[in-house]
Parts: sequence; C-alpha cells; structure tokens
Amino acid sequence: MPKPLRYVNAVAQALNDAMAADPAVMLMGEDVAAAGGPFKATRGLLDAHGPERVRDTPISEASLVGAAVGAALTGMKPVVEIMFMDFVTLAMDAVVNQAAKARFMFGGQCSVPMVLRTPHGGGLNAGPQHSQCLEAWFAHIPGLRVVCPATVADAYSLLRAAIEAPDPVVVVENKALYALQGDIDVNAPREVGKARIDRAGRDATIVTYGATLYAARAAADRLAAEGIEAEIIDLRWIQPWDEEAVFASVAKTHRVVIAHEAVQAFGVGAEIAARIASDAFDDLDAPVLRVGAPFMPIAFAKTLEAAYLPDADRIVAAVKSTLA
Amino acid sequence: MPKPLRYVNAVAQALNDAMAADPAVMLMGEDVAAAGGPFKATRGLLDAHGPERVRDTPISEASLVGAAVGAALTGMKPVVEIMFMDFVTLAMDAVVNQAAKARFMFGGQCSVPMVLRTPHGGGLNAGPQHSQCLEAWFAHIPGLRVVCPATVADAYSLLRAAIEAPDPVVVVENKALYALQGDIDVNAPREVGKARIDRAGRDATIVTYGATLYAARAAADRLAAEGIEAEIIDLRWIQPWDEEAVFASVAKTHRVVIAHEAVQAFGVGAEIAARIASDAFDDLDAPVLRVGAPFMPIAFAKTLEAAYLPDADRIVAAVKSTLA
Amino acid sequence: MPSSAAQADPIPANSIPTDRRLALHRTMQTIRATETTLSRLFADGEIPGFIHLSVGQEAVAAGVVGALGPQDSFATTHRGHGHVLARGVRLDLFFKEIMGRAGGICGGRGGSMHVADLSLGVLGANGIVGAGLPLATGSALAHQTRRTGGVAVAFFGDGAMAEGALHECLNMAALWTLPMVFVCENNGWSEFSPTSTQFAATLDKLGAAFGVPHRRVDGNDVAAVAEAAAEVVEAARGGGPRILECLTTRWHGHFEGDPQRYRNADEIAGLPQNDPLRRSAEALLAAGVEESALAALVDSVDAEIRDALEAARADALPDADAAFRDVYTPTTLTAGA
Amino acid sequence: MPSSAAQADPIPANSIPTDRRLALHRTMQTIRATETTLSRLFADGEIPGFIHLSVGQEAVAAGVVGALGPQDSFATTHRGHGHVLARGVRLDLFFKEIMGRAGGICGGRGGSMHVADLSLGVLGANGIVGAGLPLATGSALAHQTRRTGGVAVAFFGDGAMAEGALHECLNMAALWTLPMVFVCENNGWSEFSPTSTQFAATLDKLGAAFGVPHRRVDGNDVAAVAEAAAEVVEAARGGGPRILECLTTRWHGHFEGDPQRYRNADEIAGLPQNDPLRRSAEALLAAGVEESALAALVDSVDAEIRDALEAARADALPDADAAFRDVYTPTTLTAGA
Ligand SMILES: Cc1ncc(C[n+]2csc(CCOP(=O)(O)OP(=O)(O)O)c2C)c(N)n1
Ligand SMILES: Cc1ncc(C[n+]2csc(CCOP(=O)(O)OP(=O)(O)O)c2C)c(N)n1
Ligand SMILES: [Mg+2]
Ligand SMILES: [Mg+2]
Repeated sequence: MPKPLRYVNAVAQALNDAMAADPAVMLMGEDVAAAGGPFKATRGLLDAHGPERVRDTPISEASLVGAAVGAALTGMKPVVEIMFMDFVTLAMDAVVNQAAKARFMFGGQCSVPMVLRTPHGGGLNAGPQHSQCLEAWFAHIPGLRVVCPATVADAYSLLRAAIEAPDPVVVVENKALYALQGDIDVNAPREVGKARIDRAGRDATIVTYGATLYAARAAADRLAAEGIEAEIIDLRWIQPWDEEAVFASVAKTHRVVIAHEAVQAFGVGAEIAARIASDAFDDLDAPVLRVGAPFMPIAFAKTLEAAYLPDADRIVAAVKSTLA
Repeated sequence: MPKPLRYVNAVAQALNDAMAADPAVMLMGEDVAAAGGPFKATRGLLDAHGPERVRDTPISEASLVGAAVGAALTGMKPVVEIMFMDFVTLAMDAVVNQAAKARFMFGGQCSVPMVLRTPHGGGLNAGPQHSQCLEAWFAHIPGLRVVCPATVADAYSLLRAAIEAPDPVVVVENKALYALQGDIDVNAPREVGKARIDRAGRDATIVTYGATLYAARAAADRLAAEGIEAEIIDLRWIQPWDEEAVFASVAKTHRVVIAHEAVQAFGVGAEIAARIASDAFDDLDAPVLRVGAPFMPIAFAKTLEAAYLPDADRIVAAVKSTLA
Repeated sequence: MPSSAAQADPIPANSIPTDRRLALHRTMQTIRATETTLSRLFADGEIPGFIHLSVGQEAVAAGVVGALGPQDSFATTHRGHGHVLARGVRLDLFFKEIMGRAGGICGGRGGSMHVADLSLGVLGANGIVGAGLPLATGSALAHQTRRTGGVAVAFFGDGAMAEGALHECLNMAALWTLPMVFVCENNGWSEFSPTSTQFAATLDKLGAAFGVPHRRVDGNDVAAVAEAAAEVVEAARGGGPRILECLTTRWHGHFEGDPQRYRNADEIAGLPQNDPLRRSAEALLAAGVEESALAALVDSVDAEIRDALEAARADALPDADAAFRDVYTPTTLTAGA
Repeated sequence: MPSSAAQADPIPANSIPTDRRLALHRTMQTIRATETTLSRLFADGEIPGFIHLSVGQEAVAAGVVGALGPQDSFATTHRGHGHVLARGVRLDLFFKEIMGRAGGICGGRGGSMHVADLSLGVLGANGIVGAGLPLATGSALAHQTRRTGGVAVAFFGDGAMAEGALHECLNMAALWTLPMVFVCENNGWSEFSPTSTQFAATLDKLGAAFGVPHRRVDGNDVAAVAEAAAEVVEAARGGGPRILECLTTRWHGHFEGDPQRYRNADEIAGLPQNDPLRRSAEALLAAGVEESALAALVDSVDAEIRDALEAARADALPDADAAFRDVYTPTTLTAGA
C-alpha cells in the first residue's frame, strides 16, 4: 500500500509521470522550475526533467499561454500554470480565441493538446483578486474542456487525463485542498466527462464539484442523522459535464441542489439547473435549488470570507427546502 | 417629429449628448476620433469635443481599459470602445479585477464610473474571432452591470443610463443592428435593470435580448397566426436583470422560452432558466426551454453562420414544445 | 545573448541568381493577381465577411517566406494572404477558403482571417492583432525543445507594435535564445491612423533594449528582403531571435470597401512608383530576362488563378453537421456529451 | 516628446535641509517599525492571508511619495505598505485594514494587497502584478484632461517589467505627454527568481526606445531618492513621462513565511550594510542631529504604532451585510434587484 499523498503532491506526481511517459509534455509557468512552484505542485520536476522541459517564465501571462498554444501546434504538449485563477484574466485571448478555436477554425487540421492548470477558491483569506472561481467562463467556450478534481485520487487521474486529451483542458484546482491527504491509483481509468457518485442516496441529489464536495459530505452526514439520504454527485468535469449521471440521479430522487463555491449568479450551477429544468422537468418534485457564493467580490477579512463561502448549513437548508 | 435614426447614430448622439451634459465624460478607443469609429459610432465627436476628450488610442486593449479605470478613479467618466467583443479577452483583468472590485475592495471609498462599449454578434460572416457573444462572463462578475440595447431608442437611452450610472457598465451592442432605423426619445427615462414588454401575450413567455428580439418578434407573429399569443420580454439589462418582469410574465403564461444569440451552454439564459426553476417552479406548466447558439465556434461560411444563429424557426418550435 | 547581426557579412542582394529572382517574382505575381482577383470578387459580392489585402506588400511575403526551410513555421496576421500563398498553399484550397466553400483549406470555417496550413507550418492568419507573436514564440520554443532545427517567424504589422505581446515575446525569445524571427511589415498604417500617431518607439531601439538584433530593409525590393531574410533566418536558427523590419506600402484600404478618406490623394497616387512588382520586373529585364518571359509568367499565373477560382465556384457550401464534428478531436478517453 | 531629464540640472542630494531629512527619516522609521510589527503579528497569527513587506525598501517610499503634492496620485503594488504610509494614511485605519477589522481604511475587505486611500490620491495596492501601470496612466490622463496640475505615479517592481502593460503604458504616456512617473523598485527579485533570469532588457534602454527619460538612483539613499523624485515629478508635471529606477533591497521573503531557500546566505547577511535607515541616521548625525533626537523619534514612532495596533485589536470584525452594500453605488437611476 502506498503512503497517502497530499493533493499537491498528487499533482506533481501526475506531471512527473506524464513527462516520463511522453517526451512532448513540458511545463511552463512562473517559478515552477527552480522554486518547485508557488504551491510546490511542480517540486522536483526540474531536476527530473531538465530546464528545457520545465521552464520558469517571466511574469507575462498573456504571452505565456499564447506560447503554449504555439508550442502545441508545433508538436509539444505544454502544461502551463497560472498561479491564481484570477490572473487568467490576462490570458483570455490565448485560451478563448486561439487554443479553443484553432482546431475548428482550421477545419480540423490540428489539435491543440495543452493544459492550463490554475487554482481557484477561497478559505485562505487571499482577498478579492486571489480567490475567484471563474470556471463558468471557460465552460461557456466551445473547444475547451474544464475539469475540477476534488479528491487526491482525481488530482492525479484527471490531470493525467487532461494531459492525454488531445484538446485544450483547463484544470481547476482548489488551493484550499492542496494540503488534503489521500491515495492515488496510477492505473485508475483516465476519463473525460465522467462524474462520480460520491455517496448514494434516495431522497435528494446534491450535485457539486471541487472543494464544495466536502461541505456536501458534511451536509449529507447531518441530513442522514435526520433520516434524509442525500446522493452526492461529484461532477469532476464541468465541460463536458456528465448529464447521464445527473439525470439518472434526479430521476431517482426527484429533488436536486447544486452547490459550488463560485458566485451563484451565472455560475456553473445555472447551466446544470437549466438543463434539469428543461430535460428532466417531469422528474422534478420540487424547485431546483442552488447554493453558491453571493453576488459580491470575496473579501479579505475572516468574517467576510467565512460568510461568503457556501457551507454545509446552506446545503442542508436547501436540501430540506426541496423536501418541504 | 424627428427623422428616424440608425442605431449607430443613436449611439453617437447619446455619446455626444452625454459629453455635452458632463465635462467629465470622455471617449477612448482605436480609431474613434479622427476616423469617427470603425462602425462610425463616434462620428463627429472629435470635432464637437476636441482631441483631449475624444482620444484615438494605440492598439493596446489591456492598458486602454486599465487606463479608463485609473481615469475614472481620478474624476473622469471614460467611455471606452472595444472594437469587437472578442477583443475584450485582452482586457479582462482591467474589467474584472480592477473596475468591478475597486468600490467594494476599497470599502466603498469610491465608484468607478466608466462604460465599456463593444459590439457582439454574428450575421456579418466576420468569423470565429469577430462574432462572439461573451456577455455571460460579465454578468457573472459582481460589481459590473451589463446592458444590451436591442432597439434604436434603447441604443440612446440605455447608453445614457450607462454613462450616468456610477459603476462600471458593459454596454453590448449588436453589430448587425447598427444599420437599423428607428426613433429616439432624448427625454426617455434612463433606467438600470428594467426590462420592457415588447409584446403582450397570454400563452407563453419569450425572454430575449439584443438582436434575437427580432427573431422573437417574427416567431410571435407566426405563432399568433396559429392562435398562440406569446409575450415577449426584451430584457435589456442582463445584470441586473428584471426578475420582477420575468416572474410576473411566467406567473401569467406558465410557459417560458429564453432566446439569445450567445452559445446556449453556460450562457445568460442558463441563469434566467435556473432562477425560474427555483423561484417560479410552481408557476411552471412545462419545461423551461432555451434557444441559443450550438456548442461550437461561429464559423465564417454563410451556410455555417446561418445554421448557427438562433432564428424564428427554433423559437417557434420551442414555444410550441412548451405547449405540447 | 545572441550576437549582433550587424556584424554578419551580408550577401549582397544583387548576388541572387536570376532563376531565384524569377521564382520570387512569380510568387509576387501570384500574390498580386490573387489579391486583385479577390478585390474584384469581393466587390461583386462573391466573398462574405471582410478581407484585408496585401497588394503593395508582396515583396515581404515572397522574400521572407522564400527564405524558410520545410521544417520552419510561421504565424501571420489578418493581412496574411501573401505569406500563405508564398508558402505554397494549394491555390484552389485557398480560394475555396476565402469564398467560404466546403473544400477550403479550413473547410470554410475560418475564411480570410484564419487561413492556415499546418502541413506547411503555417499556424494561421489571425483575427487578433498581435496574437501571432506568442504563437510563433511558442512554436520556436517547440523547435528548440524538440531539436527540429526549425525557425519560427512572427509576422506583425506596425500597428501591432503597440500590443504588450511584442514586449513579452521579445523578452521570452531573448531570454531563451529562441530560433525566431520577428518580421514587422511596416506599411505606415494602423487601420485608419498613421502609425506615427500610435507608437512612440522604434523597433530598432526596442530590439536593442532586449538585445535582439534588428535589420531594416526596403520591403518593396524583393531581392533585398530575400537577402536579409536569408541572413536573419539562418542567424536565428542557431543564434537566437532576430528582428526584420520591412518598410512597405499598403495600396488598398484597410479592408476591401474602405473608402480611405483619411488618406492623402498624393500618397495613394505615388504608390505605384514604389511597386515591388515593377521594380522586380525591371531588375529581371536588366539581368537579361526577356520581356516575353515575364509576360508568359503573368499568363501562367493568371491561368492557375482562373482554374482555382473555377474550382472554388464549383465547390459546395459547407455542411453544419460536418463542422460540428471538428470542435473537439475524437479521443479514446471516455468522453461525455 | 519630453526633453531629456539627463540635461536637467540636478539639485545635489546633500542640499536637502536637515529638517526635511529628519521628516524623511521619520517616514522611513514609521515604515520600518510598522513592517516589523506586522511581521511579528503575522507570525503570531494575528493577520490573515498573506502579506508582502517592504523592509529594506523604505527610502524609495519616503523619497518618492515625499516628492508628491496633494493633487498628485499614485497606484502601487502588492508590496505597497511603505507608499501608503509615506502618503500619511491614518495609522490606525491602516492597521485595522491589514488585520481585517471593520474600521480598516477599506472596511477590512481588501487587506494588505488592496490598501487604498482615495482621499489622498492613493489608487490602491494591487494584487495583479503590473496592473498599477495602466491605472496610473489613466490617472495621469485625467490630471491632464481636467488640468488638475497633478502628476500620477506608477510604482512597479522589477519582476513586473516583463508584463506587456509596461510597454503599452510607456507608449501611451509618451504619445500623450502624460504627467506621469514610472517608479521601478528594483530589488533584484521577482518572487523566488532573480529578475536577471526573467527580463532581458533594461529600463533605461526601454525608456530610450519610447523617448521617456530615465534616471537610476541608489534606492537605499533617501536623500538621493528624494532629490531625484523631486526632479522627475516636477519635470513630468509639464514635460511628460519620466522613469525613475530605484535600486533597492528586499530584506524579508517574498511573502511573510517564505523561507527564502533560493537565496544565498551571504546576500542576506550583507543586507544590513546597505540599510537605508542606518545610512539616513548616519547622515543626520553627521549633519549635527543629536543621537538622542533620533532615539526620541524612534520612541515616538513606536508609541504611534502601539496606539494604532491597540485600536486595531480593539476593533470589531466586519459585518457581511454592511460589506454587501458596497458592491454597487446607490443611485437614483431605477435599479433592479
Ligand atoms: C486585438 C485587436 N485589436 C484591434 C483589432 C482591429 N484591427 C484589425 S487590423 C488593425 C490595424 C493593424 O495595423 P497593423 O498591425 O499595422 O497591420 P496592417 O493592417 O497595416 O497590415 C486593427 C486595429 C484587431 N483585429 N485585434
Ligand atoms: C499578474 C500576476 N502574476 C503573478 C503574480 C504573483 N506574484 C506576486 S508578486 C510577484 C513578483 C513580483 O516581483 P516584482 O515586480 O519585482 O515585485 P517585488 O515582489 O520584488 O516587490 C509575482 C510573480 C501576481 N500577483 N499577478
Ligand atoms: Mg500597418
Ligand atoms: Mg522585485
């Protein structure tokens, strides 16, 4: 039995194993090489794979991601790190106008096999420009895939899947999970678009992803104590998301709450809720409820951040309200 | 009676009148001054207001919008033009991390009275990087307001409202509407967040905004010929959107279709649908349906663009399906 | 830090052999005749969307692209027809693309602003000003890391110099000694504005700031461009990035249909005096090429274009379902919807 | 184009009168003592999030901000405490902010990375490297257009030089002759990497490329900074943008808690030899200031900090409902939800 790893080490191991398996894989980012990454997600990789394949870059997010696209079009499989998801605002052209569209707009001549890894999320009092969850932006863009691993096992397997996937993938980690411990299975299937039933239940479905999985688990425990069996779906992939798994669960429970850390309005949960309201309308016995962040920037102060982040209380209340 | 104006001239007149009314209003953008704007939306303004207040800028979208934020924090009310909405990908940091958050994160010390005008939309065969509808991104960001005027009258009044609003507003025009003719009322109320009932009806509600309003009207005409009276709500404001108007209509018709030109998945319609599915669930007699662009980039070729854009056929079909 | 190109011993432009000059001339003629044909087609409503033509700039495309080897790559701009044609894209596939036909090189999905031919290392025209710079930087990085021996070229206009991407990419290319050439097509115009009102720096000084050697050539003298391009491309292959600034002229509007009210009539009238085609033809005649040979070349190019255009007109419009299949690459990884 | 600052006749640094030097010294002492206090508070868990301290860089803040008039404005960086303190932000409001209390200058919503005081023309610290450059450019544009007579300063680090924003803003400032000073705090480090491995150009050459005059000063000599800042700020007021590059030293880690394994022990050990506080104190003593006066100054600053800290500790944590009300400005325009 292997020792449990931290989430951040599972990321490093996925990168290492992917680089060992395929010489086209390379890493680029700010302080990812000599310093082993600002969150240590690339520790040891410079020594293992050398300075050509593990590159410290200047603070030039826009061109860094653009260069990854160019490298991907010239035979490499770059994995770029954007230190905080908030900084991806500087690189949206490269992601959206170049990486996402190249295959389509060039008539299928090429693929753009690149990965953009970036941490989102609060809980560290990192303030309004270092905590945002912007995954809904990417999910809206045809040509991109978006994945958000919530467990240590998925931090490994889904990153391997993202690197192996032929098209650009945005891998959203949650920085509050980096210290989480767990096991990985290097032979686990590497799937795109498959959700995971985290907990089976019959009374209501909680659809979630990322760090909110843990709030959902706490909520389910508390609901169970009151005799309510909630099913938890860890979506994992946001684009494409696993409609089959979600609809199957709703068909069983007839009640659904979608919970995520991102701002609720116009967030990922909106699409899931909208699809349920159109495609599974007849299965519903109650309004489709969402639990997400309120419509305000995330603030620095402890009280404000704590009030902001969706938690088990709000999930419990929402589930009960679907059962009321 | 004033002569009818084109949409693009209504924009120019709103800018002119706002500049005449308030010396703090200034314009910045690529070729907005000497050339009168790439779409002629700023024609005549350089002569009327001089080169300090109407500035041609270099091709530097990121810093151009950032400079507008700095100017807004120093007493000006800048209106910046981004030539195509696709290029706003270069300026997301300034909009999202700076403009949207400054008031909140500085504890309410200041406002950021600026406007970012930009055209979205297809219909001109402008291809995958000159046609995108990205308004859902901005609607997801607390601190921003987003408006999408569909009529000539609104092109004037809502732009005036946006300039008068104390916080940053993204004004999304549709380039296919620039040649549209209509009347303006310079004294019309300048409201934030108010939708407009474009057509009253009792059988189903069509919620729409932007150029898709015209597809909705065509659809409503065809439905009326079959005895189906559709109510059309022109949302106008996407952030904040007029919940009251939408819920009131759904309470009346019990059926709703949301139609827009943007990609359907994770688009603006998802949020509206999700809110209806939660807050107006008991009013619904049918699934909430959406009509938006398919999950692919918009292509250049005529056949491809025509197949891509949501049209009256699809809206008619969706409305009928809610009545089936 | 790359050594200074100024110290390299330039091949004199007039040392280019006549058959090579004839080949360059033919490339330019192909570009000119294609662009002129497109201008007419556009006016006649046979081309959807908008197109930016490179009439007057043919020598840059012929000279620079002609200096590249098969392993090399480049990213171009909204005004990229010439570069793609010079690289030898199949003319029928090119016309079909610009006209939005199913058989276009990009299936009619990209059109003029997105012509690409990955099989030839053409990473695409681009609708985003400046976006080709990082693409080429990354391509050069791949050449270096994969040891392909290739060089990547970024074409960009003088207006694009104002984008931060230039700064960021000059820096990365210099830091990493990338095999890359920055080719500026300086036609003096940034859309409807003279670039002199838009950009305060000069490319030679910017290059000097980053330690990237800069050469400026008469971009309407194809032999001069070819010689300079050969030199900088080979220098970049081993010695790190180079800048080649080509002074040239935009004859048409920014896009077709642009009435160019912002432009001085004298300037427009004077353009033909600096016609790269005429100058090349004169040089060829002086080198002993027969007038009739040049006329035959024109005819032969025209015939090729006629055939390509005919094929394009006969081609079907693209089918939406087929297009949808190229949003993602088919993969054996279990995929969702 | 602005005239070259190199031709200006500099006020010799030693001509600064002693009372002015004492004021500068006091500012530096306030910054040093505040940062040192914050370091301790952070280690003790009294400060949430992360903080970047400017210990070793006090002379830049004191010298540059001291040269500004009341109408001037500036945008600063993630390492911005010193600038804001030098501008005279109320110390209690400052401590409350960094500690996330309700009474903080920003209501505890921004913390260290977003300290702002609009009443003093402080457009905020910034969590986005390079983002202060366009903010200051726009602020300068507003000064120019509104004829306030004000100058806007952009503080940025040496690592930030790699962002395209520097290029774009140098260009806009030069084109429009904006009243703006680009102040680079060059401490040699870009997070955990020496900036020499990250940036291939130098600021003097970049300035020259855009025609923006550049001055480099010993950023640990407060008198030199003050003199140079006075000169460039006044030059910028009428004559367009200037660059002031201050060579300085970062004593602490990139953020508090950074073990700095990437840093040579000798380099760290050598830092105090170039301590701007010690150098300033020595100059004051040489100018006849009594040792006891300096000791009294230290005590008085410490007392101020003690009071501010006490007030901060006594302050409540912020209330979420109150915060929500500042997402938008109340307006009479009919507003939705
Ligand atoms: C990011 C971005 N900004 C603006 C535009 C609109 N635009 C297209 S071409 C152009 C001018 C480019 O000038 P230059 O780089 O000199 O190229 P030229 O047209 O002269 O070949 C502009 C502003 C764009 N396509 N992309
Ligand atoms: C856009 C962006 N990229 C990266 C970061 C992370 N980061 C914060 S400070 C820093 C280094 C900045 O170096 P420098 O500009 O020299 O400032 P210093 O820390 O030395 O004061 C980096 C990379 C960031 N905050 N914003
Ligand atoms: Mg040009
Ligand atoms: Mg530094």
